[in-house]
Amino acid sequence: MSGVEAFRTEVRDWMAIHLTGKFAELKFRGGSGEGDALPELRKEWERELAAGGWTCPGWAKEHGGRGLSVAEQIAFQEEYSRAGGPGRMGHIGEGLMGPTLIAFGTEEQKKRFLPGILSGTEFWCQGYSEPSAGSDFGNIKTRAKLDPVTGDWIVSGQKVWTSLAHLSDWIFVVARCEEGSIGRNGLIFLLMPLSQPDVEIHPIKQIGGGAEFNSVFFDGARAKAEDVVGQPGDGWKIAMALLGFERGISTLGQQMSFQQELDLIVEIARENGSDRSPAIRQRVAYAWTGLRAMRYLAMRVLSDDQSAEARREALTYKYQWSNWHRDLGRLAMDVLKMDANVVADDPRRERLQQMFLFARADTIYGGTNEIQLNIIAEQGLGMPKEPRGKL
Amino acid sequence: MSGVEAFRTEVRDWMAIHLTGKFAELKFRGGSGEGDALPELRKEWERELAAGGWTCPGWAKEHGGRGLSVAEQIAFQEEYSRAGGPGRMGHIGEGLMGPTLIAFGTEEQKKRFLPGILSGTEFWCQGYSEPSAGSDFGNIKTRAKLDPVTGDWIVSGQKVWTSLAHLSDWIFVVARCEEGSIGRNGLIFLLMPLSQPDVEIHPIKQIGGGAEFNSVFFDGARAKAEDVVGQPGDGWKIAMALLGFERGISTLGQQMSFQQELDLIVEIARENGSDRSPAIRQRVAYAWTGLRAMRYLAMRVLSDDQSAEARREALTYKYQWSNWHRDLGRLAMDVLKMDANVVADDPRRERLQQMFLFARADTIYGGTNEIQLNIIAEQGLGMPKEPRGKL
Amino acid sequence: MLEFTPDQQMIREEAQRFLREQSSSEAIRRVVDAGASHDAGLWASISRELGWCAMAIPEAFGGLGLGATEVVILMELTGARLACVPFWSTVCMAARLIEAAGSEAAKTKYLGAIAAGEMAVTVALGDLSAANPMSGTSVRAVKSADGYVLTGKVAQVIDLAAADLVIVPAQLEDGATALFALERDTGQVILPLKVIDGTRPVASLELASVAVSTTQRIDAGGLTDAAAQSALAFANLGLAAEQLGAAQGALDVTLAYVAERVQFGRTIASFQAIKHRCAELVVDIAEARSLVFGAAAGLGGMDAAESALEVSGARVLASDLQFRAAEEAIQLHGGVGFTWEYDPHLYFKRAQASAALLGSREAHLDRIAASVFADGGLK
Amino acid sequence: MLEFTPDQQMIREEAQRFLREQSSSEAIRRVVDAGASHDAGLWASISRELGWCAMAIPEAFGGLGLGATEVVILMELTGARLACVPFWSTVCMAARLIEAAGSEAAKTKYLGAIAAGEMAVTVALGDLSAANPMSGTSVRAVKSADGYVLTGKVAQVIDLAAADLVIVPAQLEDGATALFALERDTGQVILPLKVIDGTRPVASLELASVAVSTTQRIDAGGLTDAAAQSALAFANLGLAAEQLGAAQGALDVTLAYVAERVQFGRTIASFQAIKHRCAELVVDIAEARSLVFGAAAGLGGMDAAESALEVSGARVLASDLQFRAAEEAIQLHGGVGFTWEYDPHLYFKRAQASAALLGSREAHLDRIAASVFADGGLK
Repeated sequence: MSGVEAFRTEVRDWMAIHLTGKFAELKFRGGSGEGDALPELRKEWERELAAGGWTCPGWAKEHGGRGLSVAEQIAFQEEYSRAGGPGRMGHIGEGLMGPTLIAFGTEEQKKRFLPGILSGTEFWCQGYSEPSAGSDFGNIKTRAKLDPVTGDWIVSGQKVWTSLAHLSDWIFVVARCEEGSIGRNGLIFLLMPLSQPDVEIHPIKQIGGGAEFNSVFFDGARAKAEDVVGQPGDGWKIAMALLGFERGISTLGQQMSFQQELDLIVEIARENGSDRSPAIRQRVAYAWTGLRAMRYLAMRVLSDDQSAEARREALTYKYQWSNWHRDLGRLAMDVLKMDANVVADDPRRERLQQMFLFARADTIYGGTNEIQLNIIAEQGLGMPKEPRGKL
Repeated sequence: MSGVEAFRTEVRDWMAIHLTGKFAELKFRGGSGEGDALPELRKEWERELAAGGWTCPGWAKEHGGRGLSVAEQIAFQEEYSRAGGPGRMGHIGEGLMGPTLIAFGTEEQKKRFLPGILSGTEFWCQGYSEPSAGSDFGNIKTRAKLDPVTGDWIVSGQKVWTSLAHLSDWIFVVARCEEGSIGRNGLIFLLMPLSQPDVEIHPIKQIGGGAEFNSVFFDGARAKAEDVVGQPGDGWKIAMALLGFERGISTLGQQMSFQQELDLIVEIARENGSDRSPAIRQRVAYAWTGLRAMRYLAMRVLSDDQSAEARREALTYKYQWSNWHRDLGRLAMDVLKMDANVVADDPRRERLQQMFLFARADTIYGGTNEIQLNIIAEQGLGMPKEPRGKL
Repeated sequence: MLEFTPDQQMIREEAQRFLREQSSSEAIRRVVDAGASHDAGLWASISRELGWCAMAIPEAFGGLGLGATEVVILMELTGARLACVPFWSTVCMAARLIEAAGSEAAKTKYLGAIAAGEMAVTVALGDLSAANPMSGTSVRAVKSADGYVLTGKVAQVIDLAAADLVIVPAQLEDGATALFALERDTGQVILPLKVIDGTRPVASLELASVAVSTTQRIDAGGLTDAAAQSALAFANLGLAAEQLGAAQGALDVTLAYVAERVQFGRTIASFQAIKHRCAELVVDIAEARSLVFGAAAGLGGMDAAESALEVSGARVLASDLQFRAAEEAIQLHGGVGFTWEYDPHLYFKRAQASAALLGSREAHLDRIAASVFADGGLK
Repeated sequence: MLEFTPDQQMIREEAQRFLREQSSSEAIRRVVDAGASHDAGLWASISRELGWCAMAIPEAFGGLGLGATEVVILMELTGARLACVPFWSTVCMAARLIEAAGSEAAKTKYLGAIAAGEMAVTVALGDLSAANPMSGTSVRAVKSADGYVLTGKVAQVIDLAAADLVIVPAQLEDGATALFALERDTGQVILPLKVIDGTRPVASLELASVAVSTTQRIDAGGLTDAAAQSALAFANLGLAAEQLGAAQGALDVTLAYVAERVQFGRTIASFQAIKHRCAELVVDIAEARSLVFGAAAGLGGMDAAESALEVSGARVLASDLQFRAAEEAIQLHGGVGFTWEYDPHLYFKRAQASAALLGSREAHLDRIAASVFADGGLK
């Protein structure tokens, strides 16, 4: 048995032992569309993971991680998903905030923030998007003004699509700190506690009825002087680097969950006779094909290939999985036929219904399809950039 | 039997009697992709039609036509196609040039040109497109200079996609007659004989091997003073009006030929077993559906409904039929399986192969798909216009 | 030529104005959020004041005796505004079924009541997603001394909670299908279901040995296949029109949004990719609308079998179109597209639910193929 | 992780450079316009000088013993340039079939010759468009005193006129399938066919009582289903790679054109709708390329049945992609797109012809579905 296979077995065993008892309720929960489900129990689960040493396993050992190889990280993600491990409340901290602090934070910041992430006790959310800066990230309007007395930053503005803000402790905020600056210039990257008087969090009810996203309003809220990451003006650079950390290994875990959804669809089709429909069969086979292709694409993206072709094709990954998943949702409903419309006490059906609805967000958040295609055309193919208008 | 039905019978009977003997060879020939097939015999057929009074039947009686109603014209087109009437060599004269002269020509021009069109003895082609003014009609570069001595116009430049120029007697040319004018201004609409020394015609070989289109080069060629339609500077207005005459009734005849192609596909599928494929069956049924819808769309377009909705939907007709037809070509080849690739002495297969290849031009000539969608969005939906660049 | 008469044009314009005002986003949300059976006020206006239910009912039974085109005009517009009323059930399903298969007495009584706007009616189809849902009923009718006893369950009945009357196809002991009419609270158990598409409520129907009188049997000597097919064609045509309308509604909402929304210093309506996608929806709307109205014009005139094929084709085009228009509405709304607050999700949920009704895309195409290939279909 | 080794990267770069120079548009047109059997000079370079045919042949038979990945790299690149050489026939069909089913003597002789670049070989498959074309042969082999007599016709054999050797699957009297190897001019009649896709010549083969010796029978005791499936998977994988390459080639041609072509005062590459369509092709190329190379990596390692499914999936993606890339090439070239003079039509004709080979899209998906549903397929 190779090292990775042994490790895989270790994860599988740990999950089999720990995702039981009161945590059994969490199996396959808290995924897309119900990221706000069972929050307290899922926070407890984060502490359970931490106790097992399974939070931040990809971080270097010096920062409290396990220093897993890429292959091991993939194995962890896959086994976690296969076992039905719930959606990770700590994802933003572990996947984005931690790596950003490790790369750009001061020693003092690392000392203050990494332990809470590692121990599953402090939860983070992200403050990027704004109502008029959805895809247009350079159009950020939230202001940060220096308080000359304290050196703190006073923040006013609105962030949207902040996932799990209402269940988080901290938010990182990209704000405009130089009066009159435009685009990528003059931005600052701030760490802010959410429990302060001048922050208001309004959940956004979604298509499926859940509310994992929020609008967060800042009305003179405060970021401490020592909670700036990098220098004022570095906001763009740090934000881009942070987004870079997001891509990657967790996609293999996501694919495991896609495979489970496809398996469910096949199972239901066999039960309700949809498997006798030639068109449904062809669509299932096509979905299977797309998932296989995605798996290999992910493995290529995670490889060291730095050719222009590999970089261009890596740009397609988000478009690929989100559209595949969106189409899977429709397939699931077509397989369910009339039952698709009825909410019943059937966890399989409910999972597919939620997936169907929330997968509509997949092609929008994290860069819409349209933005992805612009990026592929412009960065991948070197085609002319879309001109900016003057409205 | 209604008047139209009686008329329909008359056409059917005439075709049954006349499209025989030496003309039998012409059945179903000379359509898209082989517009240059059997030219001499088809010119003779035009004279046969003329002798029967079937050229220009939609023209008013005073101009030598039959003054048919729209319903009768549709019936004529349908019966002509149903009988396998060959592609019309006289189409440009009858459908475009004649109506334009009737609307804008002088009495003298009508007297000179209409008889040749009516009698099937003079053939016309159109000189619109240019190498750098394909979709961008306003970018016409062909120049017409006034010869102050004779009042004639001396024309230099190049036209492309001139269908059947090599088999035609006359060409109408849109050229720039005002030095320094741009866009729609300063254009002139000229009638020019093709058999003159400073005109060269180069056939353009097409995807299917035929060459019904040409490049026409003018190198100081001459249009007589009396062969200007309208005033110098009116070129745009007249050209647009002429294009307006093109839309319409002939589409119903075209649909009849589409129906024949679909029937052929069904026939071959039944013979070669493709009709056992669920996917092929679904595609055939979908093609049937699209053709039905197109038929009703054409009938709506030909109606008097002038509502914004009706006008918007009329804009979709070209996109609709061309894409439907293009897809039909692929379906035909998929039904033929391996035989699709082999050119054999089987007129049914050959017809479908030519259709498959030439239907690729359907979505390009007469305004590409992309231009059609721009028009629908801009004129039909009032969305913002594409900005013009400055290259 | 295919165009509206001036009367039809007037009906259309007035209905459009009325529905824009009365079936606003807020009005729809009141029904959806409350899980209500329908918008009672809107229904009262439509059925009683405006007399829409009388359009296609023969004059002999108190209707206006107009044709399928008028109904289709109204269905398209109710679809565009996702009007939460049992109009389709009453007019396109129930009334047509009664007309095609009902006894004279039933026609007089029920068509009269429908035409007068006094009654919302639905039909308890056996399997809503089947292409031929009349034949699949699991309700059994056993003859009793003074009538029949009905037993069985119907999993999903559209507009059941809103209906004053439900028509139940039931299988007799000899295998034939009869139609029974049950008014409110006459022994049936109605259980409203929690559904994804709240704009078209659904309930289950349970009949546990419900005794009905012979007068409640309303068919004229059994439901013939021809009558069932005729009723079904009309229901499908109405549904196709509604789906077409919903697609237009979704596009309208989207066009309004992209004209306002600014990104990168431009309205997003100025991006060519967005223009082209909106234009493609216009193309498909033109296609579907032509077939819907063409089929409506043919219904009754043309050969019934051919007409039914056109209706199947219209369902295919309209189902494809409705879903795509709704998914484009979500996509082109960007972030707000998948929120509860904006309307795209209402159109989207309706699209999926409608596509599943009365035969899948595949089933309708199979039916057309069986006719085109003249082979009765693949076995 | 899935990436090229440095050696593979080097093979790829050199082959790409070589083919760009040697399989130019002019070179292709020389073959197509003359109706020639292949580009003999190019084939000589590839087979003899560059040794591409030796890549996947075991070292024991004079090859380099490399894996499927190297072959797939070369197939992708020959596809991109529509190289008119019998490379796929020789390496992906014939050599693999000999390796899977051939006797030791046949392997030594023919694999050796192929590896040395001395022989172009093809296989006379019964029905080229069938998903399982090995089993459909109509050629019959009757035992004679000193060998066999072969009789039958094969409608279409790829690269037959270019091949030095054709392998003919034939049915024996006991129903088993044997393989016979016929060198040039040993009694068979070859009739080159006029084809739409002139970049991949096809001829018919007629065997009118052709006597062959026992040594010409090259299989080791009959063609087993496992051997046929293994050979077929390799042929399909090579074809998928070629199709992928042709899609990339069509996109490359298109990108070059739209970057130059000016309309409305802008390069047409600056129109967002065109950008998005090119980007969508990149997405699909990334998807197909991943599955092609993933399947290649799995071939031999993974369970053979699962590997064959991946190959079927790769064919589906590559066939869809190739056709779409070619049709977009024509469309985005505008008027010149459907002329003989520009290259899109070459890619387009190749796309349709390739999609028809070795199983339709539907047949490959059916095979996958039969496995996913574990029910052996719909009957």
